[in-house]
Amino acid sequence: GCTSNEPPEEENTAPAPVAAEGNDEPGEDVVIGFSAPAADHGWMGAITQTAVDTAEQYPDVTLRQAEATNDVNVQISHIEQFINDEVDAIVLLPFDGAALTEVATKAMEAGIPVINVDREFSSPFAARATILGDNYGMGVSAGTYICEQLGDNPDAVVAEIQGIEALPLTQDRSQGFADALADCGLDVDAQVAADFTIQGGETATSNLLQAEPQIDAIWNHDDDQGVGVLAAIENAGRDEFFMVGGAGSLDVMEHIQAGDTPLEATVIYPSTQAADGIKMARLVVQNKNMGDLVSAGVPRTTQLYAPVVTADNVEEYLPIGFES
Amino acid sequence: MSGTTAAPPADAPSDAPRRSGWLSGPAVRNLGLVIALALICVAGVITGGERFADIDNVLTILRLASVTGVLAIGMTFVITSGGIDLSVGSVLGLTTVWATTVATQTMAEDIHWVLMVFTALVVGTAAGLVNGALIAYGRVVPFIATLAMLAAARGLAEMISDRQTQQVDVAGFTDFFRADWIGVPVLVWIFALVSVAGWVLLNRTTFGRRTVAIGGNEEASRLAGIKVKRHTLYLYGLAGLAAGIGGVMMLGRTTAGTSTNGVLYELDVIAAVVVGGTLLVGGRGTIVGTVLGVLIFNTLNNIFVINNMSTSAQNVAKGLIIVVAVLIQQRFANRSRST
Amino acid sequence: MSGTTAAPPADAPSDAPRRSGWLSGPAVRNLGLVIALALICVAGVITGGERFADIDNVLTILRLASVTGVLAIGMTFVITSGGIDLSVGSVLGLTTVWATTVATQTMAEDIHWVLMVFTALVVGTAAGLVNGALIAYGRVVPFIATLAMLAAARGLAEMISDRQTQQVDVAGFTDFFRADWIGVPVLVWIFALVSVAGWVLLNRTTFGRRTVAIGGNEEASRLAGIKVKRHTLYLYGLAGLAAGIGGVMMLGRTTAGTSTNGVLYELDVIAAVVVGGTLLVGGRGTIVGTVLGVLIFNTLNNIFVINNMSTSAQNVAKGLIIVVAVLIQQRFANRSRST
Amino acid sequence: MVDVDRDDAETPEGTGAPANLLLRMEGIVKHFPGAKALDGVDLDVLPGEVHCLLGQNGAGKSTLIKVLSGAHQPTSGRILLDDAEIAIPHPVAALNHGIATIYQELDVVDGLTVAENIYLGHELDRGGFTQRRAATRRARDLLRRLGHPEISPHTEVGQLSAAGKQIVSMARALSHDARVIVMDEPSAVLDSGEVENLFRVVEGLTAQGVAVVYISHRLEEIRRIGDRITVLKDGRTVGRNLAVAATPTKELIKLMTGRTVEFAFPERPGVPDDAPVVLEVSDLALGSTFSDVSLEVRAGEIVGLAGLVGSGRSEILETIYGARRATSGHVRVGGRALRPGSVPAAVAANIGLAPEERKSQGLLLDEPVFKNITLSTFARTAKGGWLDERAERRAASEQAVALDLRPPQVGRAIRTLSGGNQQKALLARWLVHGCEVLLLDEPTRGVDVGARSEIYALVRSLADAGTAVVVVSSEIPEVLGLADQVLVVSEGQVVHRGPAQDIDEHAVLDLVMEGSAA
Ligand SMILES: Nc1ncnc2c1ncn2[C@@H]1O[C@H](COP(=O)(O)OP(=O)(O)OP(=O)(O)O)[C@@H](O)[C@H]1O
Ligand SMILES: Nc1ncnc2c1ncn2[C@@H]1O[C@H](COP(=O)(O)OP(=O)(O)OP(=O)(O)O)[C@@H](O)[C@H]1O
Ligand SMILES: [Mg+2]
Ligand SMILES: [Mg+2]
Repeated sequence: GCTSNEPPEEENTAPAPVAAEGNDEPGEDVVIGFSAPAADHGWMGAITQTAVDTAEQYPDVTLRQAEATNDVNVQISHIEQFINDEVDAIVLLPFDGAALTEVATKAMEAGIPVINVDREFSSPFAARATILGDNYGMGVSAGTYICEQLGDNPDAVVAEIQGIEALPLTQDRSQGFADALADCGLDVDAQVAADFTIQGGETATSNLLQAEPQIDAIWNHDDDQGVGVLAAIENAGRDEFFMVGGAGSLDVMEHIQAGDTPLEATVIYPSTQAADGIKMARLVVQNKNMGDLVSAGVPRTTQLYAPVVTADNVEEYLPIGFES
Repeated sequence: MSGTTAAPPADAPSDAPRRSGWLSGPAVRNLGLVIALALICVAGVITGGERFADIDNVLTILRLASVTGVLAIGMTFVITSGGIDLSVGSVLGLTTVWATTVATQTMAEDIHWVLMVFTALVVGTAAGLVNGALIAYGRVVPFIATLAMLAAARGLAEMISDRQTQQVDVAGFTDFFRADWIGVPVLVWIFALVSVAGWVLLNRTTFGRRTVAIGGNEEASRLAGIKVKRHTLYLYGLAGLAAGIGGVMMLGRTTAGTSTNGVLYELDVIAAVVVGGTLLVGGRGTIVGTVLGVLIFNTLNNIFVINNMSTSAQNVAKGLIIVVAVLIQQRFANRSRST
Repeated sequence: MSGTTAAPPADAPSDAPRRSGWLSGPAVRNLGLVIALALICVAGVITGGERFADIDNVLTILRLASVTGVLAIGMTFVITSGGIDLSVGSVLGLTTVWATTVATQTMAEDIHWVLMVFTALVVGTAAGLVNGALIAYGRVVPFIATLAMLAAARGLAEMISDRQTQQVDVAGFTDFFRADWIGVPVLVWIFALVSVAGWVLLNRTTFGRRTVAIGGNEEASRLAGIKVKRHTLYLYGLAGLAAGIGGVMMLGRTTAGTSTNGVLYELDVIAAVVVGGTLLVGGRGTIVGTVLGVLIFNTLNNIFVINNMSTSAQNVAKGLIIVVAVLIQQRFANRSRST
Repeated sequence: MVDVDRDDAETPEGTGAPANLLLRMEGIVKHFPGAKALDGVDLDVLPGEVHCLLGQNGAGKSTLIKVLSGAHQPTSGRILLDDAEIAIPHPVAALNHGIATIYQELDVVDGLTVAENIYLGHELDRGGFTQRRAATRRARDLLRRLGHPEISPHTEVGQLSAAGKQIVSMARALSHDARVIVMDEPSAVLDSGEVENLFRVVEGLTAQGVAVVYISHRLEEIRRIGDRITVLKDGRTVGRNLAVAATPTKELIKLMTGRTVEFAFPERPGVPDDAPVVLEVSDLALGSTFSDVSLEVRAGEIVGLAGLVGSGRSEILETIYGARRATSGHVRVGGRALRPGSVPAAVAANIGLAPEERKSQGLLLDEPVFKNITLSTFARTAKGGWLDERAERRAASEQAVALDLRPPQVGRAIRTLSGGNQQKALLARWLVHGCEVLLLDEPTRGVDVGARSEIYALVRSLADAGTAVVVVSSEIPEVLGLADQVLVVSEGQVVHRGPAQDIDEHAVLDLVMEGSAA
C-alpha cells in the first residue's frame, strides 16, 4: 500500500490538538467502539491508554471499550456487540487480522466504518482506513543498525530475542532482521523466544547468555520484555555486546540516554497507533479531512514510521516513549 | 429351610419421590444455576436495558458461547468419568490449521467443502484417541497425558501452518457456517444439537451409564464387567471429536486457521463444566449444568462490555461472580441431596 | 486362642524392604525421575557439550528453576491434601505489584528493604487464606475458588499497578537477591531452603501427616479428630505464602513488579508437581519428586535454547518427553509397590 | 424379664436403672432427609461392662454410635456422661470425653503407615515435629496387645488386608485411653482366631473399668463376651439392658425382627453324580500369593473355601474371575477355556463375583440402588445402546423384595443404606444377572441374622437351580454349613479338600494353623 511518513512528533503521549484548525472543534457526537488484544504487556497497555486518553480529549467522542482479549472468538463477539449497538465507528486492533476480517466486513456492510490498527485485515473491504506499524521495517532498521556497527566483522555473533514466536508479526520482524543482516554478510547465530513478558525475557535471556559465551550484538524485539532481558544481562554480569531494543519504551530511552547498559538503540514501534485510529474514526464519521492533507477524506492506509533511537537523537523521541 | 418367608416386608417398594428425569435431583441442582443466570440477566437488563435485552444481543451471546460450549459438552464426559482433558483448546487450534492447509483446501475446492469438516473431525478425534490410549493403556495420568498433548498439538499446529494464518478460501464452507436458519445462526444450531446429543448420550445410553459408573468407582465398574480401558479410549476420542467440531465452528466464525486458535480454552471450558455442577472427581455429570455454566460465563462477558468496564475491573468482578454463582448453586445442590 | 500369632500371616508385609526415610518406597519411586533427569542431562551433554556441562550453566538452570520451584513446594502440599491452587501465578504477580508500589518502596527506602519482602509475604498469605476460607468454610470446590482468585488477583494487580511496570529502586533489595553466597546465587539458596523446610514439614511434622491424611481419606481424618477445615485454610495460606516468596524472588530476578509476572505459572507448577509423583487425587506427596520435576522441566528448556530450537519444535519435544518421563517414572513406581 | 409379643409396645427392661451409670443416651432422634434413622433411642452403659447393641440391618445402630462419636448431630435427645449432660459437636469432643469409636466402614488412611494411622489426630509430637520413634514403639505395644506383633508399625496401611486395617482401627481406639470404646461390627472382617484375640483385648479393657459398646450380628459372640444388651428396631429401643445370660437367643431374634426365625442352614439335597462340571480350575497360580489351586464345581454344587484372613482366598476368586491375571493354570466354564485376565470374558461367560470390600470394589455410592444392582446387566437390558431404566427398576425391585432390602426403594442413593443392606444390593446384582457360576467373597459380612438365613436359603436355591457356587467366608461354621465341598486354604495352598460333612470346625482350625506354622 501507499506509505505516508508522518513525523512522530505529531503523536504525543498527552496528545495536544496539533492538527489542522477546525478539526478539533466539537462536531456531531461520535460513539466509537474500541477493541484490542489483552493489555498483557506495556506496549499494548500504552495502545489502550493512549486511545482512551485521546477519546477523553474530545467532548464529542464516547468510547465503548471491549474487554481486551487474546481470544479471536471473544473479540469477534465484541465487534458483533458494537454492530448491535449501532456505534458510529469501530477502532479495531485485531489479535489476528485474518480472523477478524469477516466480522469487520460485516460492520462495514452495516455502515459502520472500521479503522484497522496494526494488524492488517485480509480483505480491503473490511476497513475504511488502516494504520500500520511496520514490523518488517522494524527488523530492517534493527538489522541495518547492527550492520553499521559490526559490518566489518563477518564472524560477529548476533543474537535475537523474539516475542511470541507463533505470531505472524514476530515472523515479519525476524524476516526483516535477517534480510538486513544478510545485506552485510551477517546472520542470526542464536534465536530465542520470550513471550512479551518480563519474566519470559529474563528466562530466555539467561538461557541464551549461557548458551552463547561470546556475543557481539543482540536485538530484542520488545522493550517490555527488555526489562527482563536487561535484568538477566546484569545477573550474568555480561557486557561484551551491545543491544538494540524494539517498540521504544520510556525506560529504554532513558537507558539509552544514560548509557548505563548495553542498550545502545531501540527501534520505535509506535504505541500511539490506536490513538491515531480514534482520531481518524472521529474524522471519518464527522466527514472531515485529515490534517494538512489536501485530498478529501481520511487516507485508506497509513503506515507509521519506524525510526531508530540512539543516544544522538533520544532527546527528540523521549516524549513519545511509552511507560512499560 | 428358613422360616422367614412368613412375614412379607411391611413397606413395599414405593418409588414415590421419583419424578421423570428432568425434574428430579439433577434438575434441583440446576435450579441454582438457573437462578444465578437469571440474576446475571437481571443485572444485564438493569445496566444495559435495551442493549442487553435484545434478540441480536442474545444471539451474539449464543454465537460466542457455541464454540466453548461444544468443547464443554465433550469435556463433561471426560470429567464425569473422573478424567480431565487439558488439550482441547490446543487440539482445536490444530484442527483449524489442518483443515486449512493448502492441500486440504485445494481438495475441498475440487470435491466439496465437507472435506474440510471431515479433516478437522478426523484430526481432532485422532488427537483425542492418542490421549485416550496414553491414559488407558499407557496409564499416564490424564492431567499429564493431555498436558503433553497440549504442548505437542500446539507445536505441531505451528509447524504445519508455519506460523502463518491460513485463510479459508472455500466459499461453500464459509457460506454455510455464516448462515442463519430460521433466524438462528448455524453455529448456535450446532451447539444446540451437540448439547441435545450429549444429553441423550449421557443420560439415555449405555455409553453414558458406563461413563458415570467409571467416574463413580472405577474398580467396581471393572469388576462388573465394564471394559474400562476401551471406554476411556472412547471418552477422550469423544472429547477430541468435540474439539474438532469446535475447530470447524471456529473456522466458520473466523475463516482463519491458526495455531493461536483456542489458546487457554481449556481453563474456560473446565470452569464452565465445573460451575455447571459436574464433579471433578467424577461420578456425576450434567449436560444441562454445563450449558448453563457456559452461558453464565459468556453472558457475564457480554454485560461487562455493555457496561464499558475496564479489563482489570472485569477480572475482579468475574472472580467475585464465579464464587457467588457457585455458592448459590451449592445452596440448592445441598438441599437436593442428603447429608 | 488365635493361631495367627504363631506365624506372621501373609497379610503383614515384612519389614524387609524398609530403609530409612529417603531410601524407602518413595525413593524408589523417585528413582525413575532421577533416571529421566539423568537421560535428559546426557542428551544435554551430547548436544551441548561444554556449554551444557558447565557449572555456570547448572547454576543458571537452578536459578531459573528457583521461582517455580518454590511455588511447586507450596503446591505439593495443596495437591497432597487433594486440592489444587490455580491462583499461584496470579497471586505471585499481585505480590510483586504490591511490594513495589510507590508507598511500599518509599517506606522500604526509609526503614529497611525487608519491608518489601514482608509486604509480599503478607499479601500472598492473605490471598491464600481467602482461597482457603472459600474452600473450607464456603465449600467452593478448590478448582473454582482458586480460578476465581486467579482472575481477581490479576485484575487487582492491574488496578494497583495501573498496568505500569514498577521498577525496584531499593538498592539493598536488589543487591541482596542478586548476590551469591559461596558461589551459589541467593535465589538458589532460598529454593534449597524452602525445599528442605517443605520436606521436613511434609514428612516430619504433625501438619504434614495430617495433610497426607486429609488427601488420603478426608472423612476418616475428620472422624479421627482432625480439624479438616482449619487445616485446609492453613494449606492454602501456605501455598499463598509460597507465592509470596516466589514473588520476592521474581522481583530479585527481574527487578520489576508487574501484573504479568507469573502468567501461566499454574500449569507449569502443577505439571512439575504431578510429574514428580504427587497424586492429583491426594494422599501421596513427595517434595523430592517435585524438586526433580521442576528440574526436569527447566533443564529441558535450557537444552532447547542451547540447541537453538524453535518454540514449535520445543513444544512437540516437550510433549513427547513429558510422556516418556512419566512412563519411565511409572515403571519404577509400579515396581516399588504391589499390584 | 418381660416376655414380649411382636405387638407389645412396652420396652422390655432387663436390670433396672443402675446407680453408677457411666454413659446414658436418652431419647435420641436423628432425621435424615427422607429418612428417620433414630426415633427415640435410649442406651445405658455401665463402667467395665460389654454392652451389646443388636438390631437388624438398618435398625440404626451405626447411626446411634455416630451420634455418640460426634460424626452426626442428633435432631433431639440428650447424652449424659457421669450424670452430667455433654454436647458432642464434633469427633474431637467425643475423644476428649474419652469416647473412642471403631467405625463399621474402615476409617484408615491408605497412604500413611500403621503407626501414623494409629496416632492420627492425636499425633505424638514435640513442637509440631512428630516423634516417630515413640510412636513406633507405642504402636508396636498396642499391636502386641491386640495379638498382632507381626504387623509392622512402618507398613503402609494400603498394603494391609481388610482385617489388618480393622486391627489398625482398633489400635487407634485403644491409643486414646478411652473410658468408653465403641466397636461397630469389629469382627465382620476377622477370622475366628482373630476374634479370639479381640475378645481377649475386650476383657482386658473391661477389667480396667473401660466400658465397651459392642455391635455384631453374630449372636454367639455376644453370648461369649456380652454383659447386657440393648436391642434396636426401626430406630427405636425395643429391649433395654437385657442381661445376656438371662435372654435366650430366640428371644433376641424375636425382638430384633419382630418374628421368629428358625436359624438353620438349608438342607443339602446332594449333588447328583451326573451333574455337569460347570467351573473347572486347574493348577491356577498367582505369583507368590497362591499356587496349584485346582477345583471343580458341578452344577448345583456349593464349594466353600475356608482359611485364615490373608491366606489368599480372595485372590483365588479374583483370579478365577479374571480380575487378576493368573501366572499359570486354566479356568474353564462349561468346558470352554476362559480368556485369562479378562473380567468382561468372565462376565460374558456368566460368572459373577460379589467382592469382599463392597465400598471400594462393589458400589457406586452416589448412584441409586437400582443402578448398582444392574451394573453388570444394564447393557443387556438396553436395546441397541438405549437404556431401559424401567426394566432395570423392575428387575432391581424384584430382587429388593426377595432379599428384604430395607428400605426397598430402589431409587435412593445406595450411600444412604445401612451396611448390611448395601451387601444385599451387591448380591442382588448377580441374581439379576442370572449366573452360571457365582463367586461369593464374604457374602454375609455385616448381614443380620434374619437376612443371613435368607441369603443362605437363596444361595442354596440358586444351586438347586443349577448354579455352581464358590463361597469364601471367614466364619468356618458358615462354610461348613453351607457348602457341599470344602477346600481349606493356607498360605496360598489348598491343604485339604473333602465333603463338608466330613470335617468340623476344630479340624479346619488345626489344618490352617498347621499350614501357617509350617
Ligand atoms: N494391596 C496389596 N498389596 C500387597 N499385598 C496384598 C495386597 N492385598 C492383598 N495382599 C496380600 O495378598 C495375600 C492375600 O490377601 P487377602 O486378605 O486378600 O486374602 P484372603 O484369604 O481373602 O483374606 P480375607 O479373609 O481378608 O479376605 C496376603 O499375603 C496379603 O498380604
Ligand atoms: N446419610 C443418610 N441419609 C439417609 N438415610 C440414612 C443415612 N445414613 C443412614 N440412613 C438410614 O438410617 C437407617 C439406619 O442406618 P444405620 O446405618 O444406622 O443401620 P445399622 O443398624 O447400622 O445397620 P447395619 O447392621 O446394616 O450396619 C437406615 O434406614 C439407613 O438407610
Ligand atoms: Mg451399621
Ligand atoms: Mg479376602
